[in-house]
Amino acid sequence: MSLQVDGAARGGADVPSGGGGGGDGARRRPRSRVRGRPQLYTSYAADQAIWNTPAKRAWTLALVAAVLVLPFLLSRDLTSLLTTVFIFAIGGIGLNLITGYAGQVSLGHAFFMGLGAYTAAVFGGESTDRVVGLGLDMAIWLPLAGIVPAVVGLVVAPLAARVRGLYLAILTLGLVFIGEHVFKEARSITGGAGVGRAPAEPVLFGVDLSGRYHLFGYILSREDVFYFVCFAIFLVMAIAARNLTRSKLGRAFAAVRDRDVAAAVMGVSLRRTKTLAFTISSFYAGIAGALLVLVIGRVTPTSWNLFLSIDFLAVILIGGIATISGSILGAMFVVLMPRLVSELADVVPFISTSPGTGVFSVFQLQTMLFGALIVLFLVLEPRGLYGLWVRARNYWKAWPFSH
Amino acid sequence: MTDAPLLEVADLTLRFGGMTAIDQVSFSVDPGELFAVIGPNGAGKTSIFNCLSGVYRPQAGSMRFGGEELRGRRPDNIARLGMARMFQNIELFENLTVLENLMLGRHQHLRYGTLSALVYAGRAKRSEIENRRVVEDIIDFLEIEAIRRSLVGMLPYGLKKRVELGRALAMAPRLLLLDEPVAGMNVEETEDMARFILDIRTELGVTMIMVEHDMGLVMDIADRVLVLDFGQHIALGPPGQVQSDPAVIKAYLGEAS
Amino acid sequence: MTSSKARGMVAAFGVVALVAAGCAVDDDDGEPDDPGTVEEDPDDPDDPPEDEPDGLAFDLGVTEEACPAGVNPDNGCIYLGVLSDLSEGPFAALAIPITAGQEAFWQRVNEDGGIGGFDVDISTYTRDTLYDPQEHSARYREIEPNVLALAQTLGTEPTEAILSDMDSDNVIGAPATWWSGWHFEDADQGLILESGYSYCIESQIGLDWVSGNVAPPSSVLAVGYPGDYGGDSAAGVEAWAEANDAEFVGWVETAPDAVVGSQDAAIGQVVGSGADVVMLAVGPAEAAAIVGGSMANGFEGQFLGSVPTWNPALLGSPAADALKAAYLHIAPWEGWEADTPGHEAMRETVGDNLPDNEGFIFGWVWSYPIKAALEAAVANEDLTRAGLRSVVDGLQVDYEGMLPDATFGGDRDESAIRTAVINRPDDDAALGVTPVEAGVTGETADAFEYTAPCA
Amino acid sequence: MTELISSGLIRGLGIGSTYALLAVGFVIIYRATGVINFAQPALMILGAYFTSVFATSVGVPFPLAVLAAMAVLAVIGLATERVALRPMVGKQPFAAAMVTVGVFIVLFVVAHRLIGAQVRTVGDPWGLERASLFGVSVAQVDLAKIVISLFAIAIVGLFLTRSRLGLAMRATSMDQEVALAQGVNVGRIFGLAWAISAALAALAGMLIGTAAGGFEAVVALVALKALPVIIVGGLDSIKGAVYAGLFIGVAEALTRTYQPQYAAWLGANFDVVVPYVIMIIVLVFRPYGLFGTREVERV
Repeated sequence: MSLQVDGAARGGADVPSGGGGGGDGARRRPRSRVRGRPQLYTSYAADQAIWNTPAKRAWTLALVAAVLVLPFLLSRDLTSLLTTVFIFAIGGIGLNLITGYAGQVSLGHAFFMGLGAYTAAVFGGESTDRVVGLGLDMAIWLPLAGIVPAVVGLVVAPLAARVRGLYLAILTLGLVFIGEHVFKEARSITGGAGVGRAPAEPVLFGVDLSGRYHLFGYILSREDVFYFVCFAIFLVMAIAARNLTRSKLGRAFAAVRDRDVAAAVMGVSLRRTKTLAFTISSFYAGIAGALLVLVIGRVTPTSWNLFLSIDFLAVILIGGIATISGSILGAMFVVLMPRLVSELADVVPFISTSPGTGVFSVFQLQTMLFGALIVLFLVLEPRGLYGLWVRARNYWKAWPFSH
Repeated sequence: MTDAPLLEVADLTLRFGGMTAIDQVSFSVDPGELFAVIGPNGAGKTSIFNCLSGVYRPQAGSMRFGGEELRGRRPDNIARLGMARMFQNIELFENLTVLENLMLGRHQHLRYGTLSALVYAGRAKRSEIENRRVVEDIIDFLEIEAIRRSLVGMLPYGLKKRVELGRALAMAPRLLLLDEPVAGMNVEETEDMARFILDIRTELGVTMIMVEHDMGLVMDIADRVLVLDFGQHIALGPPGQVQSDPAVIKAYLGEAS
Repeated sequence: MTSSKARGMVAAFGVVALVAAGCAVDDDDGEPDDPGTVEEDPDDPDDPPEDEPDGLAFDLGVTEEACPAGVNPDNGCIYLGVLSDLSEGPFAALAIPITAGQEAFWQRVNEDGGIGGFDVDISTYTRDTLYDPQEHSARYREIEPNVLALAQTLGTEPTEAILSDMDSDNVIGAPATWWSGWHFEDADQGLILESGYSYCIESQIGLDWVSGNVAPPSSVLAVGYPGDYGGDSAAGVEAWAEANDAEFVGWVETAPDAVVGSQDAAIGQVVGSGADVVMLAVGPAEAAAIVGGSMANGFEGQFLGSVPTWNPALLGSPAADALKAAYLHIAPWEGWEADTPGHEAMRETVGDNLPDNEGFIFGWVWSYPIKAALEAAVANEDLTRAGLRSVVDGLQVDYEGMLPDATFGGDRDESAIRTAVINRPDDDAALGVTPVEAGVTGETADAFEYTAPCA
Repeated sequence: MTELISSGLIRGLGIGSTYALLAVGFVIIYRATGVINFAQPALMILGAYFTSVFATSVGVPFPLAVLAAMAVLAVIGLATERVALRPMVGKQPFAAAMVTVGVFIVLFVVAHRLIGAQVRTVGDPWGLERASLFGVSVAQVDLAKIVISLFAIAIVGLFLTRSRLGLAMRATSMDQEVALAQGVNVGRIFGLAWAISAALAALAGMLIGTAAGGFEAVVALVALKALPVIIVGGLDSIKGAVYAGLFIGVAEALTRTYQPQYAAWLGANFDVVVPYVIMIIVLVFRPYGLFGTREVERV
C-alpha cells in the first residue's frame, strides 16, 4: 500500500484514487446501512452527516413535530415566550461560536444585537418626524440586520485579535458602553435615550406577520405567526452553525481556542480565524437583536447593556460551552426559568408577590437563582445542561449495567 | 533546484533580553535527509525550531526554505510553505478526537469558503470526504485505527506522540521538524517511533530535522548531526565523526560532571 | 388547552406552507380602526365570551367568581393589571407606594360594594417590570389574557412599548407618568387615562409662579433625563422663556447616578450657566446632588423640581439645607394633609402608618379615571374591553376634590388640567413637604397652545 | 484657572484615586489567582451599605464605622473565595471569572434588598463643606477621597513588600508551584487576596457613597470603571492601577468640565465613556496595557 500524502498535497483538490480505509466515494452513497449496527458506517459521507444515527433522526423529527404543534396548545403569552427561546437560541449560538468554539470571551454581544435591531428598524421601520425609516420588506431588512453587525465585527476584529483572554473580555465590555452612548446620541436612528423607536415592520414578502390568519379553519394569532417565522429562521441558522462547526472552520476555531500557537503552526491563520469568528458571531447577534425587539415591541438604546451580554453568557454556560444543542438548551433555560419561578412563587412561602414585602421579590429570586446557577454549573458541571444530558444518556445506554 | 538544499540557515541569532539563545548558527538540510540537532539542555535546539516555524522572531540571520525566506513570516504562512512540526511537550488539541486532530493537519488542503461550510454541501462536503480519505490512510499507516474517535486528552502518552506525528504528516509537509519524538518513552515505544520515522523517510520521502536527547537513536538513524551548546555551533557532520569530536565530548562531559 | 388532536396534526402539516397559506386566506382584522366594532378573538380557548343573565356583557378579565381576596363574596371579579417598577428599577422608591396607594383605593371601592356587582382585583396581576420596556412588554403579554384593563402602567417608554398591543387588544390603562403625549389621541390611541397636568405644563406653571412670587427670571435652564420626562419638562421651560422674553440657557441632559456615576457634569453646567431659575426633571438623589453641589460651588439661582424629584429621605442627606434654601417642589395635586374628601378618604385607609413618600397619593389619584370608566361601562351594560374602550371619549371624572373634574377626549387645549401645587421641603410636614400655594395657575401655562405632545 | 484646578484636577484626582483603590483590589486578586473579580461592584456597594448602617443607624463614630464595614466585607470576601472560587482552582481563568459574574448577580440582589428602594447616606463628615487649597476653594470630600485612597493603597503596598505574608503573596503570584514548594499555603493566600480586595472595595464604596444626594444600590455599577483602569495599567501591575486610575479620573473630569463647551457634538455625558475610549486607544498600541507583563508563549 502506498500513502498518497504527497500527491494529495501537491494536487490540492485531486482525489487520491483507491485509498484504503474503507470509504466508497461520495457519488455512490449507499442508502442502507447494516441493520442493527447504528455505529457502522459504510461511507464517510454517512459518518459525517449531522444526523448520523437513527436515534438522532427520530429525536429530531419528534422535536420538530412537537415544536410545530405547541402553539396550538399553548396560550398566547407562552407562545411568545417560546418565540423568545428561539431568538435567544440564535443569539446564544452566535456567542457560542465565538466564545465556546473559538475561545474568544466576548462581553460585547449586546452591542452587536443592538446594531442588528437598529439596522432592522432603519431599513424596515416607518419614518416619523423623529426617526428615519425606509419601510422595506423583512426579506431585505432581516439579512441586513445580520450583515451590518457582521461588517462592524469585521472592523473591530483586528484589534480584538491582538488582545487575549480577559483583556479581550474587558475590551468587548468597552464596546457595550461606547455602543450605548452612540445609540443614545444617534437620535435620528434610535430615537434617543428614554424615547426609543418602534421596531421594524414585520412584513415578509408583502405578508403582514402581525395580522391574524386562517389556516385550515384555525385562527393563527400574531404570536403564532411570529412563532413559526422565528422557528424557521432559528432552524436554518442552527443547522448552518452546526455545519460550520463540523467543517474545517469549526476545527480551526477549536484549535485556536485550545492551543493557538500549535494551531498557527498547523497552518491555521489566527487573525483570519478570529476575525471570521467575530464576524459570524456578530451576524447571529444582529439577527437575534432584530427579532427580539419585534417580540418586545420597542427598541430602546439602554436595552443593549452589560446585563444582556451576561444573559447570553449564561445561555452558553448553563447550556453547554461549544455545543449547538447546548446553546438551545441554555436559551430554553434562561428564558423559561423566570416564568417557572414566578409560577412557583405562590407556593414558596418567603417569596413576596406584593411589592416591598417578603424576604425577596419574585424578580429578585429569579435573578439570584440565575446567578447561583451560573456558579453551580461552572463548579459542578462545566459542560452545562448538555453535559447533564450526555450523562443521563450514557447512564441509560448502560442500563441495567450502570453500577 | 534539485541539488539545492531544502533548508539553508545562515547566521541565525535569537536573543531574549540580554540572553543570547542562538548565536550565529548556520547549517543546511538536503532534500530527503534526516538531520539531527543535539546538545545539552538550554543549548537552543527548540529555539531553532521555534524560529523556523515562526513562533519566535530571530534578530539576525536568514532561513531559506525551498528558496523562500522564512524570517518575518507568520507561523501559518510557513506551514503553508510545507513545514510541519511535532512539539516537545505535546501540543495536541485535547478536546478534539484523533480524527479531528488529523483533519486539522489537513487544514490548508481543505479548500472551501465560509459560505460553503455553512451549507455543508457541494464543495465543502466533497473536500471533507477527499481529505478524510487521506487522513484514514495515515491512520492506517500509524496503526491507530482503534482510537480514531477517542478524545486525544484521554490517550496515554505514547499514543499521543503518535497522533501528533500523524497530525504533522497529515499536513503533507516537505520538511518535518521532530522535537524529541521519543522523550519519555519506554524501549518498545521508542522502537515503534523509530520505525515510523524511518518509514516516513523511505516510503514518503519527507525531509526531517530531529531534536533528540536519546543519543543512541540519533546515532542510529540520523544522516548528519548538528551539535549546539549555549546557542553556539560546536560541530556538524555524520554521527560517527561528531561522536569523536573533542569539543562535543567536552560539552557533554562538562554537563555530566 | 382544548385544541383537538386532528387540528394539531393538520396544522403541523400545514404550517410548513405558512406563508402561502397566509397569503391565500388573509383576512385582515389585526388592526381595527374603529374601536367600537372590533370583533373579539372568537377562538381564544382560555376565555370564551360570556353573558350574564341580567344583560351585562363581559368577556376577558371579568369573572362571575369572586376575587381571590375579595370583600364581597357574592360579587364577581374584575381583574386589572399593574405593570410597575417594584424592586430594582430607577423609580422603585416611588412605584412601591404608588402601587400601595392603588391597592388602598380599590380596597375602598370594594368595601363600598364594588362596581356593578363586581369587586376589583389588582394584586393578582401585579408584575414587576423594572422600568424596562422589554420586561414591560413580556409581562404585559403574560397578564393580558386575564385582565380587563391596566390599573397602572409605569413609565412613558415602557408604556409606549406596549401601546400598539394595547390598541389591538382593546386594553385601556392608567399611566404612572405625566408625559404630555397622553393628552393626545394621536399619541396614545385614546387608551391612556392620565390625571393632572403634564411635565410640559408643570414647568410653565412653576416658572409663572416664581416670576410672580420671587422675581421674574431673565434666564432659565432645564436639567433633566433624556427622553419624554426631561424632554417634556425642558420643552415647557423653552416655551415659557419664549413667551416671557427670558433667555433659555439650554437643556442639560444628565442621567441617573447609576449611569453617569455622579452629577458633577450637571453641577458644572448649572454653575456655569448663571441662570436665575433651574427646572429639574431627574430622580430624588440626583436632584439633591445637583442642588447641593451647585450651591456649594457658589450658584445662587432658584431650583424648581418636577414631581418625581422629591423624596422625604432627602431631608437626611447632606444636601438638606441647600434644598430647604433654594428648592421648590411642584406637584399636580395637594400633598398628604390637604383638606379634600379624597385626601381624607385616602388618609383613613392607612391610619397612622404614613407611606414612604407621595407616591401613595399619586397611585390613589391615578385610579379615579379607571373607576369612572368602569362605572360608565357598567351603566352601558357592556363591560367587555371594547365596551370599556368606547366610554373613554367624553368620560367625566370626579376626583373627590383632589383635582378639578376632568373630561377625556375633545379639544385638549381646552380640557387639559393646568393647575399645580407649589411645595417647599419641611422637616415637620408629613411627607417632608408643605404647600406654599395650592391651585396655582399661570398666565403662560394658561395661554400655552396645547395641540400636540411637547416632546 | 480656578475651574481647571477645582473641578478638573482636584475632582478628577478624587474620583481617580477611588478608581485606583478599586483597581488595586482587582489587581491583587488577579495576581494571586489569575481571575478578574467581576463581583467587585457588588462588594463595593455592600461596603457603602454597611458603613451607612454603622454610622447612621447604629451611630458609631464615622472612622470606626468605616473600619467595621471593611472588616465585614473582608469576611464576605473570604467566604466568597472559599465557597465559590476555591473549587475553580486550576480551571480556566475564563470559567473562574464567570463564577465571579454569578457571585456578582447574587450579591447585587442582596445589596438591593438590603438598601431597599430608598436613598441612603453613608454619614460622612465632609458633606458639602469646602476647603481652601493654595487659595482655591475645593470640596473637602475630594481631598478626603485622594488622601484616604492613596493612604490605603500605600499600606497595602507596604504590606506586600515588607511583611512575610505579603512576600508569600508575591511569590504565589509569580509561580504557584514554586510557592507551594516553599511551604506557602496557597489556599490561604487566595483567601487573603479576596479579603484585602473586598475591604478595599468597601472603602471605595464609602467614598462613592458620599454623594450629596446619598447613594442607591445601582451606583455599584460605577465600579465597572475600574475595569478599563486595570486594562490601561496592565492587569498585573499595582503601580499601573494607581497611575491609570488617577490619569483616567482626571481625563474624565476634564472631559466633563470642557467637552460640553468645546466638543458638544460628542453628545451628552460623553465623560462616562471616556475611560473605555482611553482603554481602546491604549490597547491598539499596547495589548498588555502600559505596565502589564506580556505573556511569553512557550511550546
